[in-house]
Amino acid sequence: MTDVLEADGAADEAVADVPDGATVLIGGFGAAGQPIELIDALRRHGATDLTVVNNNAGNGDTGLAALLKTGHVRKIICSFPRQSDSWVFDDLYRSGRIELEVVPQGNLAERMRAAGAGIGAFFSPTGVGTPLAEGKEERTIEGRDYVLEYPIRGDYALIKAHTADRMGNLVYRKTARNFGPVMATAATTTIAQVVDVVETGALDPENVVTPSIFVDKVVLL
Amino acid sequence: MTDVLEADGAADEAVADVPDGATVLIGGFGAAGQPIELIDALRRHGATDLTVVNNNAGNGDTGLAALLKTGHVRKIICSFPRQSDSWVFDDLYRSGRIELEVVPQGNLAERMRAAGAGIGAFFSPTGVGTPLAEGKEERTIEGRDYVLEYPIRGDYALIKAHTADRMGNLVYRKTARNFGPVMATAATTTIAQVVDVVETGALDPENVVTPSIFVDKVVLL
Amino acid sequence: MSDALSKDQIAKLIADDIPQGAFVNLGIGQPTLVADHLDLERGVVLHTENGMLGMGRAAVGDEIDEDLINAGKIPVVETPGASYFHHADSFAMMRGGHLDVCVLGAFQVSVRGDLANWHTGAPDAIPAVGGAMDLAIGAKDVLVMMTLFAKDGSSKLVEDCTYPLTGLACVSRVYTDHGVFKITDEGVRLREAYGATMDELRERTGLDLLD
Amino acid sequence: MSDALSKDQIAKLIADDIPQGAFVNLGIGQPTLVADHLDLERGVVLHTENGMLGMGRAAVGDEIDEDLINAGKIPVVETPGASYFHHADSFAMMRGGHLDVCVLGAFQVSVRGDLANWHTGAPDAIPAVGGAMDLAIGAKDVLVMMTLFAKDGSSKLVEDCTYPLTGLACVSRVYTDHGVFKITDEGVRLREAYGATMDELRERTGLDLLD
Repeated sequence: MTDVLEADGAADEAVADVPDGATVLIGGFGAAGQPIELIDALRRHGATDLTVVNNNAGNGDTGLAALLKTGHVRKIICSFPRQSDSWVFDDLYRSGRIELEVVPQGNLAERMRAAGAGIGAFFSPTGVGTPLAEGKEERTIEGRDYVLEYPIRGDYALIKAHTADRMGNLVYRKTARNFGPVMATAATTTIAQVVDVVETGALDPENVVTPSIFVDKVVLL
Repeated sequence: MTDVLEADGAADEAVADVPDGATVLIGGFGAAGQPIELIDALRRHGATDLTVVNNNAGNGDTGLAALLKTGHVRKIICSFPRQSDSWVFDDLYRSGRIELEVVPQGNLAERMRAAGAGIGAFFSPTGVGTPLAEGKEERTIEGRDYVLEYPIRGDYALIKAHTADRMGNLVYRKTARNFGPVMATAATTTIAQVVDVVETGALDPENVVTPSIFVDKVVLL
Repeated sequence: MSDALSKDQIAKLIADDIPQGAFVNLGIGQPTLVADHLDLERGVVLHTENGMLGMGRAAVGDEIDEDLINAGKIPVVETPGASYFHHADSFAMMRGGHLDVCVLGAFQVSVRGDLANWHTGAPDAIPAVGGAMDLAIGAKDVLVMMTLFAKDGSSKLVEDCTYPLTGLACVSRVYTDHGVFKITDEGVRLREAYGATMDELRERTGLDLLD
Repeated sequence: MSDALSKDQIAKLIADDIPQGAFVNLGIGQPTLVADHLDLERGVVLHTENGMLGMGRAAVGDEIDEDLINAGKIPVVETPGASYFHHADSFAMMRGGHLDVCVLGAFQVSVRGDLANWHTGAPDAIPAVGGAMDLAIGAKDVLVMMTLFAKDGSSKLVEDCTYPLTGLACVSRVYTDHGVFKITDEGVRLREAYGATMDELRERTGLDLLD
């Protein structure tokens, strides 16, 4: 059953039970699909010792970067931390105050998909023969080389969708879809911020991207 | 580039190059999504020594059952061959004239998904400890047991969608969607029969289920 | 002593145990009776593994649409808030443990929750599994609905399954005409007996049932 | 002897080699120049790994929409027949070998088609890979667009990559300012030279280039 939170402070209410030590999947690719209000709420909430999974490691001084700056993130799992404006992360990393696991973007998506789909591990074609496969199990199958990758599960997923119905079905908008649908399947508790909530039945069942079963809380912002 | 075939005999033209020995993925679950005209065309085409992948093994005397009856199918990979009206398959099987690989339905779908997604093999939670896991590699990962499953690739996929645009983007209708989108990704050549073809641009990009990249031929019936 | 339960009474018992808002898959056959006792418009959401959440009741008359069927290939209707998805997504949903409850029939269930429901083991039977093995491992709670005794009088709740297995240690509760049984780490606990006493059930099943 | 090619000329050369109807991913940086020479309305279909087929040119003015960006996070427009999908589907599309062509930049390419384009190997560099490794193995043809020589004059087409690898034996052709090179089982074949002779290129690269 999905809770729809609409009152002032809904974002804070939604993340209030994130415990210290949680693994939090955070959607978005660039600004598109970034659940910035939920990230800000998580920062205010103050849970510590977090592991964060995102494609990047924060930009500028807001959103994920601001969360990192609190020092409450122990580890980040991402594909592309280093950017022109990732100075918050860069500083934490170079001074040894944050742990980094760099994962090829497709493995990152597929490892979360595996978590959501009950796959124990999978042989991936990506990364074979590279430094990112070091120490990993490799296998040749039908003449092609693969590396064994394991699921990435979240305790929470914070994602941004466009419209939800009151049951929690979600649709996205353009490339802001990115990691949202995958992360929603990979977390124990999925919280989606949206810009619109419609009555149940108002979304065409053919076009639902994330079925309500994957969504625990909807925050209307 | 997707060919849209609309003339009389389009179904026959679409399957004309299926060679003997091909593996053909055939969509449908019950009557829903069954590409019956393409199956009939494949039967008329007469390619032999086929391996067919479908959820079932034919019903009554039409469609897949009629194809099996030609004796041109060497092997069938499916999850549920035995049904009240699967007498064509039953007879072939009991008289040793067709090979059967029974695969749990979720492994069937996931193995085709793996083929389409470039996954070399995956550890599945389904079937562990059962006769269908015999002889397969097993592994315990984080306390749970899994069995290693390999991709199922098709040379051809014959599927039924509802509407295509002229580029080959597809949308389906209700539970007739079933195996179509997965099979489209898993075959070298995907042929989709549809009941409607619209101009490119007429399908909402948010709602495309099978992007045109996976579709080689569209047959309007 | 109460009477043994009818199929419909068992179905009602199961429905009463399913919480509001749960996502549920009802296996083909007897488990579909459970739907008659669920609120499918505002309460429980039914999943059908051929690619739908929000499945409604069986379709009648003009509602029948060959593109809208359930896993048993019966025409059904859709409820508000439904969604469609393809087979790989549908089974990923199951296998990933997102369903709250799955209700299945069974030939046998073992005291450790092993399930046998796909194959009689008859040497001339054509094997056919469908989604049985995915359902067996694919819900937080796997409930079995069956008669407690086979036609020959033997118990279908057993020490070890003799039929080919569908899944290992996957069943959490067994609902039968003669009682509801919880599979626990300590053993099988009888929640309630119908048409028989605890001692009679111990004797007829041959199991050390816990109180 | 013709002049060495400008970046734009290299991009044009690549575009001319991409067949009508091809599904293509252009990597971040120089490869995006290739788009200027492609017919994106009716011919080639661009994939962007953040979840779109049918990507158009860069958006300008009112077209700019923060929800519609490419893998380089540049606002773009959509072309008729576009479709959106999530990251796992997008990378499955790549990794499954469905793209016809991918064009990437490179630090180095080896004579066997090994690619190094994600990491300089500098000990203090923060590693960041993005989709580079998925793209390297994710198209039927992986084309590299680069200058043939580094700023220090060393060849970027090498016997063995000294930079950390992105993918093994994945590159099929290398387009540079001084020539187009085909990676074949027999060795590297020079298709055409620009601003240098074959012998000069052999000498400056130190490679046994085939004619």
